[in-house]
Amino acid sequence: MLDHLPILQVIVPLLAAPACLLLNNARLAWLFACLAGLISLVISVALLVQVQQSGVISYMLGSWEAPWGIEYRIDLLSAYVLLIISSLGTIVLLAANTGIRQEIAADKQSLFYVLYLLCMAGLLGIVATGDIFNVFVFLEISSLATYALVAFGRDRRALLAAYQYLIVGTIGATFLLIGIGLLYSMTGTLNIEDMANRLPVDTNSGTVYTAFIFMIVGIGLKLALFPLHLWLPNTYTYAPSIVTAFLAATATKVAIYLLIRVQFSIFGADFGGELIQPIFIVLGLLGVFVASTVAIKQSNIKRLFAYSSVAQIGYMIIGIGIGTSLSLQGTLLHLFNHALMKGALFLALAAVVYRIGSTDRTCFNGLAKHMPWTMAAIVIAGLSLIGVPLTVGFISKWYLVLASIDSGMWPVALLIVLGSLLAVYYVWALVESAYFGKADASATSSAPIKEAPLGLLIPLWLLVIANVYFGIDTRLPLEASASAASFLMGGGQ
Amino acid sequence: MNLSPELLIQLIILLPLVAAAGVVLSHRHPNIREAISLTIASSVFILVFLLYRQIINGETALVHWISILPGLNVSFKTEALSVLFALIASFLWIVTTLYAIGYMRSHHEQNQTRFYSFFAISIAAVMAIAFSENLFTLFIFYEVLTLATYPLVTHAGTEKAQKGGRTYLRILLGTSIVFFLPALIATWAIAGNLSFTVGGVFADDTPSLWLAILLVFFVFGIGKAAMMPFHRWLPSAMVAPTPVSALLHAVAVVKAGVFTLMKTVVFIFGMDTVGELITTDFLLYLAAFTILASSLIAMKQDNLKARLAYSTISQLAYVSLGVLLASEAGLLGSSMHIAMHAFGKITLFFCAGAILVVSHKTEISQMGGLGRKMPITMIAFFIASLSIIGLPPTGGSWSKYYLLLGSLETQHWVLMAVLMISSLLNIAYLLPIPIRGFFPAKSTVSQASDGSEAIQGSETIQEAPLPALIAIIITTLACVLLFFFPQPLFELAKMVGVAP
Amino acid sequence: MYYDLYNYWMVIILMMIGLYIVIKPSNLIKKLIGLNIFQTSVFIFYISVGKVSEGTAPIFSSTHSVYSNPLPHVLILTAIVVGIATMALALALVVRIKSAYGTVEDDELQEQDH
Amino acid sequence: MVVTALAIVRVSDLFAAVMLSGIYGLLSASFFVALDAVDVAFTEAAVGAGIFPLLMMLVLGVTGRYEKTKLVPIKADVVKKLALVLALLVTGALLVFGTLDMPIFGAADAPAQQHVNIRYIQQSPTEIGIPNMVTSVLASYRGYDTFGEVLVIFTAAMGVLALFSSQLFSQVTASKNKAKNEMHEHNVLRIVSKMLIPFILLFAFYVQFHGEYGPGGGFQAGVIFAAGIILYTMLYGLDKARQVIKPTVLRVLCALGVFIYGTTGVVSMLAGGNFLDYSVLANDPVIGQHLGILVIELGVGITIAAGMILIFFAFSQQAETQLGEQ
Repeated sequence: MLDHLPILQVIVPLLAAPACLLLNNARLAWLFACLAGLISLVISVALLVQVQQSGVISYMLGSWEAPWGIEYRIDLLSAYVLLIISSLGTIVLLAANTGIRQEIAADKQSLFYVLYLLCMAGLLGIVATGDIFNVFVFLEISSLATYALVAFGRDRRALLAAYQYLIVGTIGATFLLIGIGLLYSMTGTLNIEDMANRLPVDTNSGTVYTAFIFMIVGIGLKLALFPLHLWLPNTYTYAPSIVTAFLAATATKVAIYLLIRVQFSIFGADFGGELIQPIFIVLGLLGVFVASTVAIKQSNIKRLFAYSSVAQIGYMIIGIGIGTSLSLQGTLLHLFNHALMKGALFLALAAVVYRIGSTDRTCFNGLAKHMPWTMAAIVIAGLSLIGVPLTVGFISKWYLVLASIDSGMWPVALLIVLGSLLAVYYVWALVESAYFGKADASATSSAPIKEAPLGLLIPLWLLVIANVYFGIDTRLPLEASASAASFLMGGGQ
Repeated sequence: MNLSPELLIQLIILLPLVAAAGVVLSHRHPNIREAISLTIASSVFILVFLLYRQIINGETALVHWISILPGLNVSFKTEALSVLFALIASFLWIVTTLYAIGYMRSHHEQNQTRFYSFFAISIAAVMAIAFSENLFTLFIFYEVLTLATYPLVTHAGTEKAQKGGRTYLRILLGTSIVFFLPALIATWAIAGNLSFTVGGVFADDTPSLWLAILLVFFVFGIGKAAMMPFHRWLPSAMVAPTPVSALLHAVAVVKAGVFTLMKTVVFIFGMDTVGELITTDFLLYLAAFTILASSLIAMKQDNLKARLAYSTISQLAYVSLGVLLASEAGLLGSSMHIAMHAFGKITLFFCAGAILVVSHKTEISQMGGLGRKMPITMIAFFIASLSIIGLPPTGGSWSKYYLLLGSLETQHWVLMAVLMISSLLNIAYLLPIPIRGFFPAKSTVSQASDGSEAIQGSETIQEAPLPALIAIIITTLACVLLFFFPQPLFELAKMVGVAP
Repeated sequence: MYYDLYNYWMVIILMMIGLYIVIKPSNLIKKLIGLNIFQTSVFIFYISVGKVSEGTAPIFSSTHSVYSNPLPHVLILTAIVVGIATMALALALVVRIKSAYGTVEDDELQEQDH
Repeated sequence: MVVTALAIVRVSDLFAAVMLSGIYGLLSASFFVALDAVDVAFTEAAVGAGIFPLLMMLVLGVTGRYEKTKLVPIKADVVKKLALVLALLVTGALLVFGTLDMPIFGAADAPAQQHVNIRYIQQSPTEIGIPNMVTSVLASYRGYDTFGEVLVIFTAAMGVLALFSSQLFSQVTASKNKAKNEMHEHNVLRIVSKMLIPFILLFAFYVQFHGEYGPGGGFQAGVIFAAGIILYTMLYGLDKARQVIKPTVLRVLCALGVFIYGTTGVVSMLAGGNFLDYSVLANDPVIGQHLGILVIELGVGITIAAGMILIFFAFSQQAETQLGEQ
């Protein structure tokens, strides 16, 4: 069975989804989904170990060899991202049973798990596959599931957000499709590796350039690259909190993965270098500053962290833009680290919503007294977001700054650190009101607010501890990201 | 006792954390809680003292904890300056704990458990800073210290405390993120090594312009050294309860700042390098400006703690100046001044706190005639003031002497003049307080008697609670003793920057 | 020779018309129609790539030897299904939006939430 | 086609727009035939000119037929519009630029025709043993994509169910909305359709199993089957249709199709091949391929048909409730 791990990684959650539908009982469906999640987590760990030991794993679906059939291709990068998705997806799933109780009608809950698993499987499929059209198909599976998940939100604006996201997402996917079509017409293949080999060495081909731009823009829409990010705040704000935690921790990460894959694996690290790299850096920096500034002003905390996500995506884009092995490592580290901190933050918000029903800033006044564990989690994850030492956030900032200094881009380095100063502002305003703010008289008159239930707290603290643990013992993400980065830069292993 | 220095270092760092845990666990029993604090504080001091004996005998130690990033380790090492700093901090921790018991109880502060636990964590961070083997480790605990002291600053929870806390955090985190961190990473990128090394880590062919810029970044980045224009956090932090102000903002936090600066100049850049950089002069004059400007501001402050805060800023700049002089005497003076100022300033703060607890007075103009009610406190205040000014028979005179010598050696006449003028200013803003306390001006007396029962009328005013009083006496005695017996500190300070 | 590419250009014009309908603020349903046009034009583009002059439908028979490329056909079959699935979901959203807001006009929806 | 598309831009009667897009679908279908893509044409006809307009109409019934038009164009809008058009022109120009270096339309020596394609054309009849190369590629070489496609429909069906009220599955609803079934009155239509429906269903089965030889296959069959049921629903009303095919059963069927497909993959894995490697299903690889394709096409058909009907049911149910509320 060990040979089949790559495909099992995807089809376990994929086939668990219809099974959940047949169970038709929310609690059973949850248990089953968790089981599927755990299995896929175990598989992804096994895959990472396998790749580290014996190099790229290639799995031919239907036993048709690569360019003819669809290939599953697990290299270091995909194994690393698979691990992020399956672990974060599973941890958030653990919290879902409690987390959705207040937000989703009881008769829809089993459907929720079906869609959740589909979404997760779709994301895993995007990462595992070595075939560019297959990417499109799985992208759509996960996207469709996402739209539906977002629409679960209680606020009617969730519907509008989902619609908006659907339109943008579909345009993005179709752009990707155009890019794929153009590339196919130039190479006659859909396999990523084969395509890279067959791409005309003479990169002056306008078709190839156009394909590149369309793919980048299409993916940019999906990952909320700075000027294309407008769908994200609404989506994150109005989706059920669990869904937000899941999306923030995984979906954008997969889009980043895709961007890296397209840029480095298909077109090669140097393709369009002079043109695209400054654009990435500028867009990334703009994203960091504009989104952070907007975040400071938000009164809805969920929206605040949504904008902060846009800003954090900016950091990852900067790393891609600098385009050295070191900066890419920074991006990959931030991929993992940001998943940890945003997962934790949104889960904490889920806990707040569970008890209070809102994430408005005023609700947080004095909340630390009533929900000490939840708030402590927000503090630690917030520190990580700022990039304080001994948390994961520090590690990725370190690499990004180091990379920009290493490439002689001093201003970029300074701007990166200035960006985290903005994070201090928006995180600390929240911490302050939670610990020192005075609760409204109206809030205190009602029944006292209790700490969130364990069903939410345990997954939440798992993530918080991970935030600190991987900030101190950095070996696992560091090794994986370093070898993945050098692999992408063509240094081999 | 034959404990290995490796074990000692780790115990010194970990014991305060144990204290923090103990404090939290015993939060229902104030007596046990404070007994734990005191016991552990004393044991830490004893351990540091043992370490001192060892380093005098030439024994050093290196402890490696974990490697966070490849080549970047969290590790600790004994070294003269470290021991000096640790010795002062741990000794004053005992005294402060003693003082805090009296102060906090009679002042009926809320959340005392939170207070003692974060206090202990801060001490742990200070110890870790002191023994850091490299700049990376130092940076980590520098940040930890900032965050651990934040709840102490905002302890009161009032609007004012929050605002102070915000400024505190904003400036300290801000400078360290914007200047310190990039400088740190750049150093790593250029030199590939962050270990404190005698003579510096940079290769000889490193462009000196880069180094010059880096030096500016470090000086500004180490916000805890309160160099202008990044000094405002210190007055803001005065909203904290007095023991916090005393230990953290006269000793631990600010001294961690100048300590970091010294470490950086001596062991990252190397003294010789710093002497040659083009920005050094600029920074020297900035320090001189800070000395004068903050002394002048201090004169205008009526709030006693605020005046002391600005005095601290000025005194810190002395240390920075001494370091940047990059001469042996300057360094010696700076090292000594860390110690001397610590004892002097903590005494002043203790007195201020005692006055606050007993008479609820915070403004200097209200303190006329207080000396008759609280003679011991006021005498202590007077002696400590002498030490800050640098007059015999107090320890402060030694450090001032060496600082002057340093500026003389390097022929910085302007700086020398600044030091002299500043001493005069010190006299002008410190001495009037005890003088008024004992010999109230006529107007003050009449005001007081007219206005209310402020001083004369209230029979309740007497000396501070006993534990606090003992603390005050200890530190005052130390100020005097250090004049007559400066040898131990002197020996340590002389070892700083000398290759083992 | 550019004449030989006219087929692609027509497709591009269609694409842009579709995209215009999608992006222009208007009725939510109309946007979906535009999305449909946009996607369909991409399908045509793919199929055009697969066309071989003189070729026939790629079903093996003894009378033909030149076939058009079957691969784009397969891809587009999949894409059509994806498209209709997206449409179904989008329409479901529109129906819900109608019941929640009472309108499906872009600008009116914007007003209601501010 | 361009004319149709432009007409859609202008027209504000959404009903007309839907009809036009139906025509657009038909036109593109005929275009596909001209480009030798018969399978695609078949599907596009069923989807673009069938399912899509049908769903649209249902929705229009709820949301209203006319698009609101602004009487006075606001200046800011004009600027926005111009910017939009400009952006589109740039995008279009980029694409045109992209096509300049593309192989000539219909060229047999284009890279797309050269590389992977050759094996599909030359060897699939012998490797897979069926003449329709599209089916070979679809079901075997790129069978996994098709699995994904089935899942997309499954996901969409689940999404639609998640969005709409779960009334569909409760037995008691039987809403008495009289206006809903105007077609009850058209007796001729009813009788003709009643005669037609069995044929449609029969045709669906034909398409299902004929896919290997001519155009067709599970997807098209599923759509046609669904169309038959939908026709029935339109004639007799949702309540009656729900009695014939229970939504709960549909839900199970929808999942079942996915399972059939997935299980085929797993079974081939257990039999020693890779996922979806049909060759190991029988002693003779070609027979194995045959068998595998047959089974998975069945899975596709079931999921598609069940999914489509489910989506349709959900829409009509929702439409009824919402119209009832209004």
